[in-house]
Order: sequence, then structure tokens, then C-alpha cells
Amino acid sequence: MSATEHGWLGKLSWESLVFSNFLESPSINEAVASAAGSLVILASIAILGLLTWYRLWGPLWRDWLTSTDHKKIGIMYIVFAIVMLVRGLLEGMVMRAQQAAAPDGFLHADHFAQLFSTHGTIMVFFVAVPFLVGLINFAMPLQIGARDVAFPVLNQISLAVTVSSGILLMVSLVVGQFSTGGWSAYPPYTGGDFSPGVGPDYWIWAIVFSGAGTTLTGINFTVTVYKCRGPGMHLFRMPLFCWTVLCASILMIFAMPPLSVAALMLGLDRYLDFHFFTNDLGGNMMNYANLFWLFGHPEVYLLVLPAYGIFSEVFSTYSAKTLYGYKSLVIATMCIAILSFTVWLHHFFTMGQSPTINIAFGIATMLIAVPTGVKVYDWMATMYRGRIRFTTPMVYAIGFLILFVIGGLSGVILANPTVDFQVHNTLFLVAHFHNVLIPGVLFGILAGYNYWFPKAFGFRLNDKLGRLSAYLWFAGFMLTFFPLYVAGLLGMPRRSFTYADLTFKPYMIVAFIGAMVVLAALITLVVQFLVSIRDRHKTRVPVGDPWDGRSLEWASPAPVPAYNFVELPTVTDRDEFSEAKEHGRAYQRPKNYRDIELPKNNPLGFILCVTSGILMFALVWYIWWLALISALAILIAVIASTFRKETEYIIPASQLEKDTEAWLALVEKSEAVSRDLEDSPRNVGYSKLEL
Amino acid sequence: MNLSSSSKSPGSIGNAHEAAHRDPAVVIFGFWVFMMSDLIFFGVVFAIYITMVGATAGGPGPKELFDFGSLFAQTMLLLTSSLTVGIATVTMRHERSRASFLFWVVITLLLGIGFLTLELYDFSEMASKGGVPSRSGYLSAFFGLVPLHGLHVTFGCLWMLVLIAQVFTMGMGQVVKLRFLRLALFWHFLDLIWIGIFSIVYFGGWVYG
Amino acid sequence: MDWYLKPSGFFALKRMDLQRCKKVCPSGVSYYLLTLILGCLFLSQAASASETFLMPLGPVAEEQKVHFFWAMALTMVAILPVFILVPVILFKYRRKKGRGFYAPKWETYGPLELIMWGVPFLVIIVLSVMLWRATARLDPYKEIQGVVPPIKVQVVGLDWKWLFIYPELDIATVGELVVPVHTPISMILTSDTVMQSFFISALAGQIYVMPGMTTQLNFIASKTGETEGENTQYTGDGFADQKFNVQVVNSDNFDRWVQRVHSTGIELSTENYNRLAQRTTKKQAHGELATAQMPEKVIYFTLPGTQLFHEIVMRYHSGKPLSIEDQPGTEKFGRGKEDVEGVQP
Amino acid sequence: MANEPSFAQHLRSYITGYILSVVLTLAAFAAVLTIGRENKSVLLLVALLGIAQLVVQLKYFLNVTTQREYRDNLALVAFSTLILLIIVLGTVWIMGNLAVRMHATM
Ligand code: HEA
Ligand code: HEA
Ligand code: CUA
Ligand SMILES: [Cu+2]
Repeated sequence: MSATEHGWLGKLSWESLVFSNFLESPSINEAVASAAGSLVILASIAILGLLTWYRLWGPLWRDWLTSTDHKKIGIMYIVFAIVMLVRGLLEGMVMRAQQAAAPDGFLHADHFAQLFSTHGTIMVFFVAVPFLVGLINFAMPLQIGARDVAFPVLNQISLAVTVSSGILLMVSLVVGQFSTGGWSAYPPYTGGDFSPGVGPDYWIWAIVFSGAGTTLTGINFTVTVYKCRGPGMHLFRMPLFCWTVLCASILMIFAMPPLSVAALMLGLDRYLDFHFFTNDLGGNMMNYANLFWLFGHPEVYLLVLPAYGIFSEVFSTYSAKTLYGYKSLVIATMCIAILSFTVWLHHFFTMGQSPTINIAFGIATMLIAVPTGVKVYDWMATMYRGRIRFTTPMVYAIGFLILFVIGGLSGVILANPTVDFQVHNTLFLVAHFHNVLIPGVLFGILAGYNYWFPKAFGFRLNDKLGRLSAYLWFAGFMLTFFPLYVAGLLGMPRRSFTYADLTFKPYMIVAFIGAMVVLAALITLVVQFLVSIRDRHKTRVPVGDPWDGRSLEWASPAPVPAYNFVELPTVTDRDEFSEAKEHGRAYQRPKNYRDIELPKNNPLGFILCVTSGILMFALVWYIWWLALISALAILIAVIASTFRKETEYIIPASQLEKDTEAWLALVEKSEAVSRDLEDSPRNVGYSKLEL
Repeated sequence: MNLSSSSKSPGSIGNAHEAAHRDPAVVIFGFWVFMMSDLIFFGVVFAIYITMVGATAGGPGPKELFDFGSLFAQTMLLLTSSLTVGIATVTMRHERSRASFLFWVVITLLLGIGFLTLELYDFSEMASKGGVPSRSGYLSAFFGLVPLHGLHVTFGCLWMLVLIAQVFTMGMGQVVKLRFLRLALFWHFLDLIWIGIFSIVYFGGWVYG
Repeated sequence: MDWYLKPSGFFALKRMDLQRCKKVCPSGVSYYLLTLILGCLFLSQAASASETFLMPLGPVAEEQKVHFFWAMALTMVAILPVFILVPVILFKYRRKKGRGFYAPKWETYGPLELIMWGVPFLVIIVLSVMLWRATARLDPYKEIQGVVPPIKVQVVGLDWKWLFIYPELDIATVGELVVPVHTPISMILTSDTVMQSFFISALAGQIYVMPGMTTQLNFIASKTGETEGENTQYTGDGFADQKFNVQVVNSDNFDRWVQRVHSTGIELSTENYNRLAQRTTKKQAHGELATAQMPEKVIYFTLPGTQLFHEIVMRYHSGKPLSIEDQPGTEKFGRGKEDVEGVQP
Repeated sequence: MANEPSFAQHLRSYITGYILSVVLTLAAFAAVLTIGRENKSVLLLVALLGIAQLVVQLKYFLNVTTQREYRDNLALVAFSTLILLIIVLGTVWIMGNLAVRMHATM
């Protein structure tokens, strides 16, 4: 395909708009597509309108878009992830509806294929990763007693490119079509010959840019954990969450490059007629599969490790006990991180390689069950002889423990090449990975959301509704995905938009009902959020420690001030804040107040978000002049920003003193509540120690 | 914050009491981590190259396309530039004159540009013999790898230009010094990659291609 | 919509596995557990499934099934404690009324650590030995020794159908694979479009097929019967329809079938092949190529004596670029999106 | 900065590194010239020389040594090398085996 045969708008034309199809040949299929496209446009207009109406542009720009504060960047990551999640969730629902309605379904094969491709891509790259990165950004520097992450501006840039790639995916709903090759985008199907449209190009650029963002994030977090810990915070005094963050960051650094290489090579094949993965002239698509899973497998542990970390915090806090087997857990985490680089072949056991290779990788895969098992047992031992409170995060954690084990079990079964020859690419596999992703990653995210929310916003979320939502999640999840195990064993392939064999029908119907329950869970979450905002005056926790927390993030007021700690705490113990409370070292007046330097606001992130978004769009549509201009703009923006001289501002000691005295006065005035009153208005974030 | 280690680390350039994120040890370590990620990036492309050595699909292969003399010249240019960037580092760390520092940076830049010129010439020679990436999987792999290194060198040259400008506009302060230290690391790193390229891509190509 | 008329898959499965239960106890137990847990969940009246290794037609699938249950059973050793102990702990140590002893600083206990690492490790060792043996034994490339010599079948993956060439019998089929019972089948597979995955669950596992390359699959059927084969790797619009009927018959019937294909088949000429290789579903291709004597959605061919399979593989090794017009599976080779019919079954 | 090496010491380190690298490079090129470009065994020699040069440059140019203050970097490089080896050797193993198994009966 020659790149020059298009006009100045590249491949873009009126027909590229999703609505044009609907106008020309109305059908349910097109209606669904147009509705999705309209939703994107309407939502964007609504948001822009609201911002203008309430004159929020100024504050938005000053307090958020240009902020380099790790807590705000974290929150922006999470907001972005939630927006993407709504789309991913709806796509999941539509797919379940289609398969339940099949053989008479309402979607075209092509549309269904776009759904699973975007759903997978979005859920992994634009929901799970950014959500976790957001939580990490928020909590990790607080936990290690640091002022910020190591490179605040870099942090902003990572967010910028992640968001712009997400926006690109949203744009693909309105202009043109997304790839139909699944989230793994195997060539030659996604190559120029077989997918001549722009779909795979959307996928490629979204992956390359968000991948770059994730790599930079990994570098940032690694350095932060490794080099920016507060005084006395030895590695082995870090909360377990920080360990999992360190390991996950290492995975980001070393696992993203193969993906970027794979995607870029696919791009070279498509744009410049290279022959990496083509059928002819010596191309070899097996190289792609190999590269993709070199990334893909570490990726899934990258997702689940921070979730393990969150659960570790949750189990310990809500059992009012120190974490059992801390060292074991650390070692297990590291084992998982390293082993995860040695198992990638289990995603293509059926490629045709010799049994020796399958055996080696099969055994390596199963080995991961050992450290994971240790973790599970350690969490159980953490609850053992504790005083367990069934709060929302804890309910998620317990659900995780039971359900994740089932997903892990099906993973171990898949690790047997003998069995994998039978269930590879079937719904059994789909059930496996949702069974680890939802109870593992998603429940972790939701637990973390409920756990840290008061820290970020200063008031608690409604616990009753939170628990209700959790139970709905369990039920919905089980109903949706357990039937898929059976359907898979009975031989139903994944990615089928329909089936002729009616054996599958009942399973699909149950799964659809499950998906409706999941939808109810999501709605409950929204209701919980709204109700909590309504009730916020009764649930304020300004003192900052609503759950009798054990680690340093609970030692500061809620919401946390920009500088995190007036004086970086000197750590002497693993459960530092618990110890401090026990020995009366908590809530103490700093010896003296000193000015704090913090990085200034920086518009670079925002500029890069816009320019990289335009660059990607131009590349997708072959608009070369625009691509050139935006690439130059990126270069100039980056270079120009290095010429900035004043990059810090100072918070004067007087300001610190004022803030702190007010907070300490509040502590003085408040009553320390016991755990029984945790969910009552009397809990202002001042906890009585459980003894 | 590892304040204790900062005075001895490779990033040491005087005692600076700045905020945590500006601690030289942190900045330099961060750059090391980035380079290791880049190393994996290169490693993966190397692996692809190795698997595609035989995939010439009847087109020209290494034996027809590579030029021994030019390869040797490129290697020496890059290696020497690694020395000159090192000398620049030393003059900077020992606070010698700004002129001598700039002299060595400019020499490095020129060597880098010389390297790139030769490399581009090589590519055009290859193209004239039918060695273009669209010809075969093998050539795709070659042009995915060697120009990737060249792109890094180009980026390094650009970085040097910006840095020279910053020496004049911002002075040789801590910020600029730290940036130069990272640039020097980057430049040495590219020389390491080049060892892999001449050993595996060129020599390996000759032997197995 | 008559699925509810068929006999219950759940009970069918249970009945047929009862004998197995007695033979291999642990696997039987876990199988029972599986059917109990999963089956109860879907109180549905599922129809009996014909296309699964849970109802194997040959020893390969049989062994895969047994391995599946053994793996389930063994993992239970490490996993059941979680299911049992978590509720117990939750009950005993709940804050409100729990009577349990409270030990807030208890953080490690040697023997317990040993069990925590040791038990899963032992389970994995046992599993690994099993995995090793089974994987080595079930190498899909390994020819199966039977009393009769194997029948060779060459398989070509097309958009969206499978072409089966019986080179020794001079016939080829689409949409139907017939094999004699107790006879080793030795397949060699390739694709003439994108990568696909060839799968007959009840007889053997799956294997990828890729253009310009060949993979192999060997199996033998131990009883007569009928099942379904398919592609499991998404390949575009017609993917969900890319299934074929598999019949295991006795040797007399097989000969008769070969005879029938011979007499009713049309020649697999280059022209017909190029027609077949276009982006069409079985039904569509049937409409274009088949004669009235052929069964629905099935096409019979006779071989013109060329090395068709070899040519297909070599198409990608000419050393020249393959123009998109010569690449089956592309729109330029044949059939744009609009012309694909019968995607909906 | 008591134990910071002097200007001359510093410079000497770079020059030593350079000379060693030049020698090793020359040796590699000479080996290819004299032993021939088709002889497979030459690659082993080239590989050894290349690894030697990597070590030399890491030590003299990049300061990756076992000294205390550089140990973080050493650990980082060692770990990265481990991952790199897993990735590259694994890929070559798998793809090599697949190539054999997929073209054996063509
Ligand atoms: C993290 C990853 C993730 C998650 C959460 C999900 C969730 C769901 N997925 Fe998933 N899915 C994938 C990853 C994920 N999926 C991947 C990788 C694929 C493969 C794609 C491919 O084939 O290439 C896939 C494929 C896939 C298919 C295609 C199967 C096939 O190939 O035939 C289907 C079909 O129904 C499906 C359904 C669902 C459903 C109904 C849910 C829902 O049950 C769950 C919905 C849940 C949510 C959307 C999360 C809700 C979270 C919150 C509510 C947090 C909110 C927080 C605040 C409000 C603060 N998925
Ligand atoms: C968060 C994500 C996540 C996690 C944690 C896992 C965890 C595991 N996965 Fe999964 N996996 C995916 C996400 C994940 N996976 C995805 C997305 C895919 C498909 C991608 C695609 O194709 O689109 C996939 C696919 C996949 C395959 C490929 C199948 C195929 O394509 O045919 C395999 C095969 O080995 C596998 C195995 C495992 C194993 C062994 C684990 C282990 O880590 C599980 C370990 C946990 C336990 C075992 C439970 C707890 C342990 C105990 C209680 C102790 C004792 C247990 C024993 C001794 C057995 N996974
Ligand atoms: Cu050849 Cu895969
Ligand atoms: Cu995996």
C-alpha cells in the first residue's frame, strides 16, 4: 500500500464517520455503533459545557491539569480509568447479550470483533493499568514517607500519553473502525493485506504511546521506592504494598519493550512495507506471537501484584494484626516477578514446538503456583487470631481469596500442555482469565478505592452500599464466568459472535443474567459514590486515620496536604504508624518548621497530551503534514521545557505551622473512637488503638 | 533519600542540598533504569534479527551487502567518541575551563555526525544493491535494528546541541551538569550496543547469512 | 429453539463417567466435584455435547481428559484447605462475637512457613512429573502405531473452511472429514490465509496452521461416531461458522464413502481451488461449487494429480513478493465484506 | 569529597578503557579478516572478544564495578542481563525449534 495516494486529509473522509453507515443502511448493528459514537460525543460536549458553565476552567488548569503533585496525578489516573471502564463494561455487556441472543443475535461478526478487541485492550491497558498506577501514585509515596515520586514531571508526562492514547481509542468509536484482531492483534490477520482499514493502526499507536507512558511510570516508581524512602525506612520496613509496587515496576520496565517492539514492527509492516510478520518474503508471524507474550505474561502479573499488595494492607488493617509472614510474602512477590519472565510460551503451547519446550515452560508456569499459594496461606494466617471487621475492602479481600483460588486453579490446569491442547482458545480460557482478573485485579482495585478514598477526599464512602456492591460483584461474577468454563470444556471457541450448536445456549443465558447482576453492582457503586457525597458532612475524617491504619499514609491529615509530611517521619518499625500510636509518638508537634520546596506546576504534560493525541490521529489516518507538525511540536515542547529555570516553589514555614497547629488542635479536640464506631459519624479519623 | 550516598555516587558534582527529587544520585540512577529498559528493547530486536538471519527470501544477504572497511571506520569513530565524551566528563567534574569542556563535547558531536554520515552512506549503498527493507524479512530485521541505533545516536547529537545551548544560556549549574552526565552515560551505552551490532549483525550475518 | 428437548448434558456426562469414577478414584472424585459445582450452577437442561474431549472418541482425547481430572484432583490438595479454613477463620475471629484468641503481633512461625512453602511445592512436583510424561507421550507430531498403516491427510485452512486432501486416495473434501476407526491418521497442516487453529476436540487437541509452514497432528479413533471439528483462532467474519463434521466409520463404510466421493466429486482444479479459497462460508462455497449429490454444506473433490498441498506451501517461498491479488483470504483475491453471505447460521 | 579521584587518575581510567577497547576491537576485526567470514568458529572468538569489551567499557566508561557506592548499578545491570538472557536465549531456542519442526516435511 502506497502512502502517497491519499489527499491532504489522508484516508479521512465523510464515510469514516460512524454515523454515515447508519444513515445509509440503518440496522440494529449500526444503531448500536452510532449510539456508542454519539455517547462519546455527547458526553464530551456535556463535560465541556459543564466546565464552562461553572467556570471551572481556571481551577481545572491550575489545580489539576498542570499539577505535578503525585496525589493529584494519581486521582487523575483513576478518573481516566473509570471513564474507560464504563466503556469496557458496556462492551462486555453487549457481548454477553449478543451471545445470549445468538444464533439470532443482533450484531454483525465484524462489530462483535471490534467489541472484544476494544474491550480487551481497554480493560488491560486503559482500566487496570491506569487504575493501579493511580492508586500507587496516591499511596506509595505516602507509605514510604516521601514528599513526591522521584520525577514529578515525568509522572505528568506518563499520565499525558496514557490519556491521549485512551482518547484515541474513544475517537475510534466515532471515526473509522477499530481493529478486529483481539487485544493480542496477531498478524498476518492484522497486517496490511488482511486488514487494510485503519483498525490495527488505532491499536498500534494506542499501544505504543500508552506503553511508553507505562515504561516511564515503571522507571519513576522503581527509583522512588529504591532511592526516595524517608529516613529510617529500610527496604524491609516498607509496607508490603510498596514491595509489590517495586516488583510491578520492574515488570513495567522490562516487559513493555517487547510489546513496543512488536507493535512498532507490525506498524513498519503496515506503513512501510517491511516483512517482519507477513506471509511472503520471509516474514514470520510466530515472532510476533513470541514477542507479544514476552510482554503479555509479565503484564498480567504486573496487574495482579499491586492488587496483592492492596489486599495485604487490607487483611492486616481489618484484622487489626500485623501482616503474617512478611518476609515470606516479600520473597514470594519477588519469585513471582522473576518467574513471570520464564513462562510466556504457555500462551502458545499449540504452535507446534517440540514437547521438550512445552515441558520446560509448562513446569515453569506451574511453579508460580507455589509463591502464590504461600501468599494465600499468609493472608489466611494474617486473619487467624485477629479481630476481623467485615468492612467493604475486607469483604472484597475475602471474596478475592475464595474466588481467585479457583481462577488460579484453572491457570494451573491450563499450564498442562496436554490439557491446553484441548482448551486453548476456548471459553475455558476466557473464564480463567476473567476469574483471575476480576477477583484478583478488579476486586483489588475496588478494595483500594474504598480503603484510600477517605485519605484522598477527607470523607468515608458509604459502607453498607459498598458491601452490597461487593456481594453483587461476587454473584454477578460467578454467574457470568463459571458457565463459560463449562462451555469451554464443551468446545466453544472464544471470540465467536454466534454458534450453531444450541448446547451452549443455556450457559450463555446464565452468563447474560450474571452480566446484568454485574451491571447492578456497578450501578450500586455509582449510587454509593453519590450517596457518600451527599452524606459527606457526616463522614468527614479530617484527622486522617479512619481505619486504625498501620502504615505512614494514615499519619497525616485527610485530605493530605501538598507536601505530604511537615517533617519527614523517622521510621523505626514495619508497622510504623501503629507503633507510633502505641508508644505515643503519633500526632506530635514537629521540633521546628522549615520551608519546603515543591515542584511548580508545569504545562508540559497537558501540551504533550494534546500534541501526542494529534500525532497519533494523524498517523492513523495517513495525514503526513499533521503528523510532522505535531511531532515537531512535541520535540520543541520537550526541549523548551528543559530551559525552564525556576522549577520549584516554596511553602513557607509559617504556612506549615498554621496548618499543623490547626490539625493538632483538631486531634486534641476529637475523641478517639474504637473500632465498633468505625462506621458512625463519630469517626473523624482519630482511632483508638486496638489492644 | 539516600543523602549519604550522594556525595560518592557517579553523579557527584559538588554538594547540593536540594529537594529529594533533585538528588543527583536519584537522577542518575533513574537514568540507569531507563537505559536498562532500552537495553531490553534493543535485546528484543537483536533476538528478532537472529531468528531472521536466514530469511533472505532469495534477496541479497549480508555477504553481498556489508562493507568491511566502512564498518571498521564506523566502529572506530564511535569508540573514539566514547573516549572524548569521557574526557569531557572529566573536565566537567574537575571544574576545568568551560572552553575545554565545550571543546570535547564538540569533538564528540563531530565524531557522532561522522558516524551517522558513514552509516547513511552504507545504507544507500545497500539500497543500490537491492538491499531495501521491503525486499525480505532478513532486510526488515536489519533495518529494524541498525537504524534504531542510528536513531539513538541522532538523538544523542541533538541532545548535545541543546546542552551546548544551555551551557550558554543557563551556565554550568547543577542542572546542566547532571544532564551532561546522563548524556555521557547514554553515549557510552550506545557504544556498548554497537559492540553487539558489529559482532552479531555484521559478523554473525557474514557467518550465518 | 429445541435445545430443551435434548437429554440433559449434565446427567449424560455423569452417567457416562460413572465407570471411570470407579477406576481412577481421585480423578473421579474431582470430576464428580466439578460436575456437582458447575452442573448445579446451571440447573439448565443442557443438551449432550458431541464435540468435547469429555466424551472422547479416541485414546489421545481420552488421555487428555484423564489428565485434566488428575490435575484437578491434585490441585485440590492445596486448594481445599483454603475453601475450608477461610470460613472457619472468619467465623471464629470475627470481631463482633468471635471468641478467638487475639495475637496482634504474631508474624511468623517456622513450622507453619515450612508447610506453606512445602505443600504446594510437593503438589507441583507431582504435577510436573505427570506433565512431563504426558506431554512427551502426546506429542502431536508423533505417529501413532496401529495395526494398519496410517492414512495421510493434508489439511489446508482457508477463509472460512477447511480443505482435507487425502493424497493416497485421490480425493479431497470440504466441510466433512471421514476417518476409519482403529486406523492411525497422520495429518499435515498448513494455511492459505492467516494463521488458524485446527481442532477436533473428541479426537485430538488443536494445532496452529500457518501459511508457508506445516504442522502435524496424529490421532486414532477407537470407536465409531460423529463429532465436530473447528477453528479456534479468530480469522474474520465467517470465523464462527468454520466448523466441519467429523465421522468415524468402520472400514467398509469408509471404502464406500471414498467411492462416493470419487464418483460425485468435482475436480480440484486450480480454478476450482481459487474459487474455494475466496472469503466465503461453507454454505456459500457449496452453493457455488457443489453438485446436488453432495450433502449440505459439504463439497467433494477428486484430485487432478497435482501436488496441490506442496504448491500451497511453496506459494510463500517463491522469493518474490506475493501480490495481494494472489493472496487468498484478502478482499482483493475474492469477496469484499458485502459479498460474504451466510455468516449468520 | 575526600576519596574522589584526581583529574589525572580519572583521565587515565578513560584512556586505559579506550586503549583496551581499541585492542579488543582490532582483534575482533582481525580475526574475521584472517580466519574468514564464513568460518563458524570465528564467531566464538568474536563473541568472547565482544564480551570482554563489554566488561571493559562497563568498568572504565560506565563505572559499573563492585565498589560499594556503585553496587546498586551493578545489581541493576546484573538483573537486566539476566532478563535479557532469558528473553534472547528463550526466543532463539523457541523460534529455532519451531523453524525446524515447521519445515521438516515440506
Ligand atoms: C481487567 C480486565 C478485564 C475485565 C475487568 C473484564 C470484564 C468483563 N469482561 Fe472481559 N476480557 C478481557 C479483560 C477483562 N474483561 C480481555 C483481555 C479479553 C480478551 C479480548 C480478546 O479476545 O482479545 C476479554 C474478553 C471478553 C469477552 C469475549 C469473550 C470471547 O472471546 O468470546 C467477553 C464476552 O462476554 C467479556 C466479558 C466481560 C464482562 C461481562 C466483564 C464484566 O463482568 C465485568 C465488568 C466489570 C467492570 C467493567 C469493572 C467494574 C469496575 C468498577 C466498577 C470500578 C469502579 C470504580 C469506581 C466507581 C471508583 N470479556
Ligand atoms: C491477573 C491476571 C492473571 C493471573 C494472576 C494469571 C495467573 C495464572 N495463569 Fe493466566 N492468563 C491471564 C491472566 C492471568 N493469569 C490472561 C489474561 C490470559 C489469556 C490471554 C489471552 O489469551 O487473551 C491467561 C492465560 C493463561 C494461560 C494460557 C492458556 C492458553 O492460551 O491456552 C495459561 C497457561 O498456562 C495460564 C496460566 C496461569 C497460571 C498457572 C497462573 C498462576 O499465577 C495462578 C497461581 C494461583 C493459584 C494456583 C491459586 C492459589 C494457590 C494456592 C491456593 C496454592 C496451591 C496451589 C497449587 C499447588 C496448585 N494463564
Ligand atoms: Cu511456522 Cu508457526
Ligand atoms: Cu500467561
